[in-house]
Amino acid sequence: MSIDSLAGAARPAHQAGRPYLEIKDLMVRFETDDGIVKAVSDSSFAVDRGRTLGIVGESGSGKSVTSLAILGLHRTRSNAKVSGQIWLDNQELVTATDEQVRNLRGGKMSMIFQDPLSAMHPYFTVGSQIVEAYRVHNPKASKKEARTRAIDMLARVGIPQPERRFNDYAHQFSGGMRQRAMIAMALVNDPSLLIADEPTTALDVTVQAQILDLIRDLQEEFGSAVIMITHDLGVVAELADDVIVMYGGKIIERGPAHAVFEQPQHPYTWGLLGSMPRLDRDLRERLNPVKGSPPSLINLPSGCAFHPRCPYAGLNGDRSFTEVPVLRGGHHAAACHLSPEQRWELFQRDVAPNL
Amino acid sequence: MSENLLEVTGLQKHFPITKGLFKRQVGAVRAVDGIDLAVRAGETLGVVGESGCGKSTAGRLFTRILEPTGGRITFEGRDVSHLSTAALRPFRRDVQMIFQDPYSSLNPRHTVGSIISAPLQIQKIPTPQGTKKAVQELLELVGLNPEHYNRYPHEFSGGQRQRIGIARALALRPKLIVADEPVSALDVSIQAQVVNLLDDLQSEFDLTYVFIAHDLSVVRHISDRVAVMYLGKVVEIAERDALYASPRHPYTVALMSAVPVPDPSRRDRAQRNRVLLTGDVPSPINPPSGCRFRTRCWKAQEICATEEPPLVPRAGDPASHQTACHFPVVEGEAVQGRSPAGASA
Amino acid sequence: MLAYIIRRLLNAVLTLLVVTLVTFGIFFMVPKITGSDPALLYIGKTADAVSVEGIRTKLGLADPVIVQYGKFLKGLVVGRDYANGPDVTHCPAPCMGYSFKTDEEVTPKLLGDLPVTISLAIGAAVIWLIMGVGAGVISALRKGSLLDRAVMSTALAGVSMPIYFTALLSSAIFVYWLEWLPNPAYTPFTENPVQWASGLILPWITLAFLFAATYARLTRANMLETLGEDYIRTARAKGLRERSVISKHALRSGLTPIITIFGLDLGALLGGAILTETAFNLHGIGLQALTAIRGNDLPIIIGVTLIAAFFIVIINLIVDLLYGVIDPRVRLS
Amino acid sequence: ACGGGSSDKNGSTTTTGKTAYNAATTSVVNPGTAKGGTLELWSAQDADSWDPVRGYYAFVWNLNRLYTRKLMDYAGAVGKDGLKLQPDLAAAEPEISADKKTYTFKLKPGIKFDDGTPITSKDIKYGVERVFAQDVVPGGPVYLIDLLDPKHEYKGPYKDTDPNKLGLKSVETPDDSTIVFKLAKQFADFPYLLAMPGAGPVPQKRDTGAQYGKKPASSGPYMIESYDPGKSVKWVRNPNWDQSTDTIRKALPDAINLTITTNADDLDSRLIAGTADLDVGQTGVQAAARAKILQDPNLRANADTPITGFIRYAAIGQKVAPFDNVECRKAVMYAADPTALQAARGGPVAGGDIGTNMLPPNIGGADPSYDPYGRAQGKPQVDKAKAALQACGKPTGFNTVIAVRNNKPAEIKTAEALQASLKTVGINAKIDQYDGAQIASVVGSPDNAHKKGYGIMIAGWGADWPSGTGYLQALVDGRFILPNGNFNLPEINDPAINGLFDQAAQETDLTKAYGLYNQINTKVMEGAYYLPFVFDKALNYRNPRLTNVYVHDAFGMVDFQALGVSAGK
Amino acid sequence: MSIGPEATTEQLTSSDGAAREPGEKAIAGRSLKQIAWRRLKKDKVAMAGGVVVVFLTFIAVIAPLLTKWFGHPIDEFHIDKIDPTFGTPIGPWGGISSDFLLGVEPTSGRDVFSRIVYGAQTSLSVAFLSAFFSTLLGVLFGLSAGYLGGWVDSAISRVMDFLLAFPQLLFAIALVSVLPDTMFGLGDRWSRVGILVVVIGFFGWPYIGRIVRGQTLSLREREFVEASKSLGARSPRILFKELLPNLAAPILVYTTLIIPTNILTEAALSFLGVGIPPPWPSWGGMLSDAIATYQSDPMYMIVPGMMIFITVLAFNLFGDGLRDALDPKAR
Ligand SMILES: Nc1ncnc2c1ncn2[C@@H]1O[C@H](COP(=O)(O)OP(=O)(O)OP(=O)(O)O)[C@@H](O)[C@H]1O
Ligand SMILES: Nc1ncnc2c1ncn2[C@@H]1O[C@H](COP(=O)(O)OP(=O)(O)OP(=O)(O)O)[C@@H](O)[C@H]1O
Ligand SMILES: [Mg+2]
Ligand SMILES: [Mg+2]
Ligand code: NI
Repeated sequence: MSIDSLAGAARPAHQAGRPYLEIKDLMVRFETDDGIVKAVSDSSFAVDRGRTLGIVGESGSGKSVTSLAILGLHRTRSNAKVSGQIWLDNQELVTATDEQVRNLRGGKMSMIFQDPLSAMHPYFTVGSQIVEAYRVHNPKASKKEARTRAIDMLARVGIPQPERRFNDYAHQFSGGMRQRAMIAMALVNDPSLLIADEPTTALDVTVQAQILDLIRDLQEEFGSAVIMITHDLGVVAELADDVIVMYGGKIIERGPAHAVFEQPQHPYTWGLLGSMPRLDRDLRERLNPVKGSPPSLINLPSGCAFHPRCPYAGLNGDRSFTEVPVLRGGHHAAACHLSPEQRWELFQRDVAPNL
Repeated sequence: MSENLLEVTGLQKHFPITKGLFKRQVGAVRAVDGIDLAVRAGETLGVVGESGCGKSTAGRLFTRILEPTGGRITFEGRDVSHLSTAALRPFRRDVQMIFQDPYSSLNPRHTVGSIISAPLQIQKIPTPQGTKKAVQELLELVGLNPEHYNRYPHEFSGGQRQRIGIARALALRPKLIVADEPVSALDVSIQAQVVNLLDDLQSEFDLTYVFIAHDLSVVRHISDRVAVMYLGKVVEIAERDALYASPRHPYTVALMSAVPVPDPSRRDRAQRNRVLLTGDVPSPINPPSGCRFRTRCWKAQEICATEEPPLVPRAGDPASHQTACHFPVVEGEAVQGRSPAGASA
Repeated sequence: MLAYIIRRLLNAVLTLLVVTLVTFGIFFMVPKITGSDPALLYIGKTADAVSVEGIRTKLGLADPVIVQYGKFLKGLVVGRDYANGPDVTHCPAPCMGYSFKTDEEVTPKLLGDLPVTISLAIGAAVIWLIMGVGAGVISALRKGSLLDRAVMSTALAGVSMPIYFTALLSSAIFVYWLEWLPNPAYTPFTENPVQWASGLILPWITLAFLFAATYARLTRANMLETLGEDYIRTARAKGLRERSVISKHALRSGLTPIITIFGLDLGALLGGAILTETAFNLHGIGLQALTAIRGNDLPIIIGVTLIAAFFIVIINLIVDLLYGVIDPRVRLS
Repeated sequence: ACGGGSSDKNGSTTTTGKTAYNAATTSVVNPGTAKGGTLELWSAQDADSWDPVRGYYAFVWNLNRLYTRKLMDYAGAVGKDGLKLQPDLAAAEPEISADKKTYTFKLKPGIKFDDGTPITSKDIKYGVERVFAQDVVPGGPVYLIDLLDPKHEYKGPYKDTDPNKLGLKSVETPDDSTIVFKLAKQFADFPYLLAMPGAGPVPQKRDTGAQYGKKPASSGPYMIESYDPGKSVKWVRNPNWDQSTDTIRKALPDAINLTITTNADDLDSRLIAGTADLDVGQTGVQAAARAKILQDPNLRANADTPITGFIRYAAIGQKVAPFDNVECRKAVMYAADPTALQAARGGPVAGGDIGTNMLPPNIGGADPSYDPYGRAQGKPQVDKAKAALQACGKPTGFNTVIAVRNNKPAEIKTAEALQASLKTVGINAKIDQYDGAQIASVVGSPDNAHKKGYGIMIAGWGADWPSGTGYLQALVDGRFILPNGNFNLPEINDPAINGLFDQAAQETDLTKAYGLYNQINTKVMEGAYYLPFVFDKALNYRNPRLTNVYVHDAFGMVDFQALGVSAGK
Repeated sequence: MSIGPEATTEQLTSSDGAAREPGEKAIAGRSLKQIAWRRLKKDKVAMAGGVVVVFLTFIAVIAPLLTKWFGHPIDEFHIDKIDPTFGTPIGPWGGISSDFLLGVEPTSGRDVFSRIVYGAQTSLSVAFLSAFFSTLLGVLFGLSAGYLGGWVDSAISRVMDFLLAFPQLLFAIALVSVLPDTMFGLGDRWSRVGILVVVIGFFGWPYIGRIVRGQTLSLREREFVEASKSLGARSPRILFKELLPNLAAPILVYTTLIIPTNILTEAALSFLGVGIPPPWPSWGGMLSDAIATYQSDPMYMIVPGMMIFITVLAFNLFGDGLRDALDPKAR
C-alpha cells in the first residue's frame, strides 16, 4: 500500500486518508545512570488494516521499544520519554489521556509477547486470563458469555479440548500451546491492530511454522493490521507485506517485502542478507559477515550510525562520519549517503553474486 | 574418508528424577536413549533437532562432561566411557567443547588471560615462551586484540566472547571440538563471523567438529555429514547433500519444510509444500513406544507403535545414508499438505 | 494431596523428635558440665541425702539419657507414672514431667502460659501485617516519592531498633509520661476482651513496629520485582486498569513470598517472644523458657522447645499447603 | 523503725493509729474491729506452694495464718510483742519435761476443720509426718526431721507401713487431744518450729500428696475457695471456725482476694490508685513508685519501711587463701565502701540501713549500734585496710573471686560495688556469676567453692524464726557445715561459738539467751567472716482504707490476718 | 535469541583489533569493583553510614585513650553523684556535666561515657568476629551443599532449616551460660566475647549458607563451570577458583548485613543477662540495668539505646547501599 507517501512529505489533512496506524517522528529515550539511551529516534511508518508490517533488526535496535510505545506501555512507571505522533484510527495516542490509551489497549490494539510463559500470570488459569481480557472491554458481558467466548477463542487458535484446557495454568501448556493461548488472549476483542513481538523466537521451527500459519490465517479472517517484529529475515519474508529494517534505534530501510529482499538498498541490509546461509540457495564457500558489532545506543557513532561497520563508508568523503542520513526514496526508502546509482552498482557488483 | 576419531554405540544418558526426603528415584529423563554414530577425522558432523531432543546431552557425553548411563564411547579406539576424572586428562586435551551461551560460558570474574590460560594450567602444558605469549597468540588467532589480555568478559560483545570461548577450546590444540549451538545466541550479522572463523580454524588445524545446532541452514553450510535427532535418538544420518536433497525420515522432511525462507517471492510455493506437524515433542520421561515420531507422523501405522525401526540404509540409499523409519519418504512423494488451523492429534 | 499431607505430617513428627532429642541431649549434658544436680533443684533449699536419693529414683535421673528420653516420649503419648517405692504419681498424657524447680506439672503450666504468648503473637501479627504490607505496597507503587522515602526511612529505623529499647521507650512515653495506656498486663480474652486488648496494645504495637518495618522493606522489594515481570506488562497490554493490575495481578504474586516469612516469624513468636515478654514482663512461654534456662529446669525447657518446634512445624506445614493453593505451579508438581 | 534504736526515727511513733509515714512499724494504723468487705491483696509473684508443708516464702507463711492454725503461733501484735508465741490450737503452753526433751500439748476443745470434722492430735501428727516426705512434698523447712528423727529413718506417711499412717515414733498421740513430742536433743526454740505452717494439722483422708497445695484443708478463719495458679486465690470465711477458740486472729473481712500480676509497676500504680489494698510480697515498690511516694507527702503518709529481717552480706571464705588469714578478711571489711554497697541495694530507704553486725534488728537482743568496723560512718577506711593487708603479708593486695547469683540484679550490683572498692586497696576481685537456682550446689558446696576459689560469696539471710539461733546457727555453727546446701559459707567452726549455741538450746530464759547470742555475734564479727551490707528494708505502700495495719516483726511485714477494710470505701 | 541489553552498553573495538579508533579507548570497560565503587560513592546515605561505622570502629579502638582524656575508669564509683534516696544521678539529664559527658550510672555513679565507648569495643568486636565466623561456616556449607548436591545438599539444607526454625535465643542463652568463663587465658572479658562470637556466629551461618547455596546452585548451571570440567579441572579448582570469586559480592553484602543483626543479638543476650561479665560494660547490659530506673532516669536508657540504634542503622544503611551498588540487576 501507500507506505511511500509517508516519506516526509506532508499528507493532506483530511482524516479519511490517514492509514490505520501511522507513526510519525517517534522518539523514545530512556534516562539511565549511564546516560540517555536513544532507543528509538525519528521513526515514521504506517500500516493499514489487512496488511502485515515486518520489523527486523539486530538485538537492541529498538524494535520492542517501538511496539511498546504504540501500546502506550511506556506511560506507567517507566523512565521513558516518548515524543512524536502515533495515530491509530485517526486518534493521536501520544497526547491522549492514559484512560483513552488504556481503553484501546487490548481492544483495538493488542500484543503478543516473545516469552509466553513469563508473559502469562502463573497464578491464574489461562482461561480466566482470557476472560479477564474480554471483560475489561466488554464490561456488560456476563461471566458465562465471557467464558464461552474464551473457549471459542482457544478453539480458534487450535488448542485441543479447549473446555478442559480453559482451567489449566500456563505452566501446564507446552511452548507452542502457550503462544497459541497468548494469541487467543490478544485476539479476544477482535483487535484491528495486532503487534507480535518475536512471537516465535522461543519456539522450535516446527512449532514456529504452526504459529506463523495461525497468525496468517487469523489475519485473513479478522482483516487486522499486523506488525511482526523479529530478527529472523525468513519469518519476515513469510508473512510481511512491507518491511522495516532498524539499526541503532533508527529505521534505515523501508519498503515492500519483495523489494527489500530482492533489491535491498542499505549496506546493512546487504550485510544481513549476505551473512545468512540459506536453504533455498546453493551452498557458498564462505559467508559474508558484517564486520564489527552493534553500536551502543548511549553513544551512537557520529554521522551514519552504521559507518564503523560499513565497507563503503569512505565513498562519500566525510559525510558518513559527520552527517546523519535521512530516510530517502519513495516506495522503497533507505537512509544512506550513497546515491541510488552507487548503490545499484555496488549491489550488482559486490552483493548480488553472493546471495 | 579417513578412519573414525570418535565412535559411540548404544549411547544412553538417563537423568534420574528424584522425590522426597530420601531422594527416591521415581523416573528418569531419557535425554539420550541409544545412539550410534561415528565421527570421522577431519569432518564436520552436524547434529540438528528440536529443543530438548538431547543434542546438548549427546555433546556432553562425547566430551565426557557427563558419564553415560549405558553404551560405549571410544576415542581413537580407546574406550573412555567410564574413565575417572584423572584418567580422562589426556582425552581432555584431544576433545574440547564450545558452548552456546557466550555470557554464561565465561567466568565473569576471570580475565580473558586467565580464562584462556586455564586449560594450559589445568593440563600443565609447558609454554616455553610464557603463558601470556601463548594466550596472546590464541587471541590473535581468533581475531581478537592481544592487548585485551587483562580485560574481563563483560567488556566484550557477544561475538567477541564467543571468540574467547573458541580460543579457550583451541588452547590445547584438540583433535575434536564439539560445538554446542555456538552461534544460536548471536545476531545474524555476527553469526557469520563466527561461522567463518570456525571454518578457517578447521582448515588451519585439521580439526574435526561435531556441530550442534537447531538452525538447519547453518548446519548445511558448515557440515559434511548431518545427523537428525528426535527425542533422544538419531532418526536419520547422511552426507550433507544427500540429506538436504532427499530427506528420508518424515521428521527430517517436516523439519526442513518448516524453515522459513527469506524470499517473499517463494512464499506461496513454500507454503503449499509445507509439512505442518501437529502437536509438540513428547516428554522424554515417557517416550512413545516403537517409533518415537509416530505420534506426530502422518505416515504412522500400527507397526510403528510396536516395533522400533532400526537406523539402517533404506532402499536405494547409499550405506552412508541411514534412516530409522518403517516408511521412509520417497523422492517426489506427495507429503501431507497444510493442516487446517485447529486440527489436533 | 492427602498422601502429601500425611507425608508432611510424618515429616513434622520426625522433626519434632529430632528437636526434642537434641534439646534433651543438650540439657541433659548441662548439669554434667556445670556440676549441678536436678534432684537438689527439685527438693529446694534444704535437702538431706535420703530425700535426694528418693527424688533421683522417682524422676529417673540416674537412668542413661536414652532411657530418660524414651520415658519422656512415653509420657507424651500415653502418660507416665512417677514411682518412688509405694508412692506413685500419675501424670496424664501428654505428660512432659514436673518442673524441677516448682514441682508443677509442666503441661498445664505451659498451657496456662500459652494464651499470653498466643495473644501477644497474633495481635501483633495482625497489626504488623496490615501496617507493614500496606506501607510496603504503597511505597512500591510510589517508588521514589517523598512518601516512599519517609516510609522506608521509618522502616529502616524500625529494623535498627532493639525491641527492648522500643519497649522501654514506648512504655516510658505512653504509660508514664502521657498516661495514655495502662501498664501492659494480660487479662484473658474470655474474661474481659476490652481489658485484654488494652493490656496488650503496647506490646502489640512495639512488637508490630519491628516486624512491620521488616515487612515493609520486604513487601516493597517483592512488589517492585513483581511489577517488573512480563505478565504485569501483559496485564497492562490487555487494557486492565492500573488498579486491577496492582490489586489482582501484582499483589497476588508480590505477596506470596511474604507468606513463607510470615509463617516462620509467627511460628517463632508463638514459641515465645522472649525479649518482648521480658521487657514488658508478660508471663508467656518465652519468659517461662528464660526462667527455666536460667534455673536449668529441664522439663520446662523441653516443654517450651517442644511447643515452639510444634508451632514452627505446624505453621510451616500450613504455609506449604497454602502455597499449594495460591501457587498452582507448586500444587501440581 | 522498730525499737532497736536505729537511726531513722523520722516516722511518727504515736500509737493513736493516725496514718503517717512508717506509722505501721510502731503502731496499729486505723485500729478497728468492723467486719465485712473484701480485702484486695495483690502480689507480683505466686506462692511457692499453698501446701503448708511446702511453702517457704515469708509472705506465704504470713498468709498461711488465714487457713492454717498451729499448736503455737505468733501473737497478733505490733513490734516486739509480735515475736511472742501464744498457744493457738494448744490449750496452753506445753508441758516440758525436766530433760527439756519431751513436750506435751493439750488441744483446745471445739476446734474443727472447714468440713466440720474436729481437729485431733492425730491430724497434727500427720501434718508433722508429711515434713519427712521430702521426695513427695519438698520445698519447706526440715528442722523437725533433725529434731525428731535425725537419721531420717522414717520416710514420711506415703511410705508408711503403719495402717493409720502414723508410724513416726517420736511423736505420740495418747488420745485425740494430747500430743507428745520426744526430741532427740534439747532445743529451746522448739515451739518456734511448731509455729511454722509445716507443723499445722492435715487430715489424712484429705491429703492428696503433691497436689495438696491446690486445696489445703483449713483450720483457720478462712478457706481457699478457688485457686488459679499464677493468677488468683480467693478465700472465704470458714463456717466451722469458731472465734472463741482463737485468740490471735481477727477475721475482719468477709472475703479475701489475692490477685497475682506479672507486672510489678502495674501493681504499684494500682496501690497508689487505691484499687489494690496491699502488696503481699512486701518487698518494696519499684523505683518509679518509690520516687512518687517519697516525693508526695500524702502518699508518703501511707508508706512504711519496715526492717524485713534480712541481712545482705558477703561471706568471706576462710578456707580460700589468703582469707585463711584474719587480717586479709579485715582488709575487706575496712576497704568495702558502706555507702556504695547500700546504694547498690537501693539506698537507705529502699535498701536498708548500713549493716554493722550480723544480728538483724528485729531479733531479740540485737544491737545495731555494735559496729566493730566503723561501717556506720559510711566511708571506706582505706588506711585501716592497708594496715590489715600489711599485717596479712599482702601489702600490695591480692587476687580473689566474688561469687554472685546471676538472677539477683541487686546482688550483682553489690558485687560490682565491692569489686570497685576493693580495687582501691589493691585487691583484684573477679566476679563469677553462677546460676542462682543452683546456690545449694555452687557456693553451698564447700568443695566446689574451694575449687572455684570463691573468696567472697554474696548472699542474704533471713531468720526462719526470730531468735538468735533461728538467725545465726545455720550461718556460723560449725556443725551446720553441709557438703551441699551449706549456708555457713565462711565455714566457721569455732568450738567456742558451737558451745554457745548448745547453751542457748537449753536456755529458756530469754534475757540470758540474748546475752549468749550477743557473744556469738561478737565472736563472728571479730573473726571478720561476714561483711554485712545492709539491714534490709523495704518501702511498702498500704491502701488508706485498710484498718488494723501494723508491721509484724516475725515476718518483717504487715500482719495480713489482722487487716480489715473500712466500710465506707 | 535475545542477548541482554548489556551486550551493547560496553561497546568495544571491532573484531579485528587493528581497526581500533583513538576515541574508543575512553569507553574501555570498567571492572565490577570500579562500577560498584562509583555507584557507592554516589549514594550519600550509604556513605554516611559507612563513615559512622568507621568512626565507631575508631572510637572502639581508642576507647582506653578516650576514657583517659574525657572520662573516668569504667569501674570507678562516684557515689557522691547519686541521690542516696532514689539512687538516681544528681542533676538533670542523668547527671550530664562537663566531667561526665553522658552522665552517670544510677546507684553507682560510674561514668556512662567511658562505659559507652568500652561497650562499643564489645559490641563491635562481637559483631565483626561473629559475622566473620558465620560467613566462614556459611560459605563452607553453602558451597558444599550447592555444588555437591544430592544427599549432602539435603543434609545441609535440613540443618539450615532446622537452625533457622529453632528457638535460637534460648539456645544461645543456654550455651553461653554453660560454657566456661575463662578460656585460653583470655581473661573473663575476652573469653566471653569469644563465646558470644562462637554462639552468635553459629546461629548466623545458615543465613549466609542459604544465600551461598542458592547462588552456587545457579552458578553451577552456568556453562563456565562445565567448561572448566571439560578442561579436566578438579572440584577444588571449580569451587574456589570458578565459583567463589562469583560469590564474593553477595558474601560481602550479606556479611555486612548480618553485622547489625549480630549487634542486636549481642545486645539482646546482654540484656537477658548472659553478656559480658561485670564490671565490663555492654550496651545491652546497660539497657537491661536501665529497666529498673527508666522512669526516674530516662537518660540512662536513652544513651545506650541510641548507641545501639545509631550503630545498627549505620551498618544497615551501608549494607543496603553496598547491596545496591553490587546488584547486577541494577546495572
Ligand atoms: N526501560 C529501559 N531503560 C533503559 N533502556 C532501555 C529500556 N528498555 C529498553 N532499553 C534499551 O533500548 C534499546 C532497545 O531495546 P529493544 O528492547 O527495543 O530492542 P529489540 O530490538 O527489541 O531487541 P531484541 O531483539 O533483543 O528484543 C536497548 O539498548 C535497550 O537496552
Ligand atoms: N542435568 C539434567 N537433569 C535432568 N534432566 C536433564 C538434564 N540435562 C538435560 N536434561 C533433560 O534432557 C533432555 C534433553 O536435554 P538437552 O539439553 O540435551 O536438549 P537439547 O537438544 O540440547 O535442547 P536445546 O536445543 O534446548 O538446547 C531435556 O528434556 C532436558 O530437560
Ligand atoms: Mg525485543
Ligand atoms: Mg542444548
Ligand atoms: Ni534463534
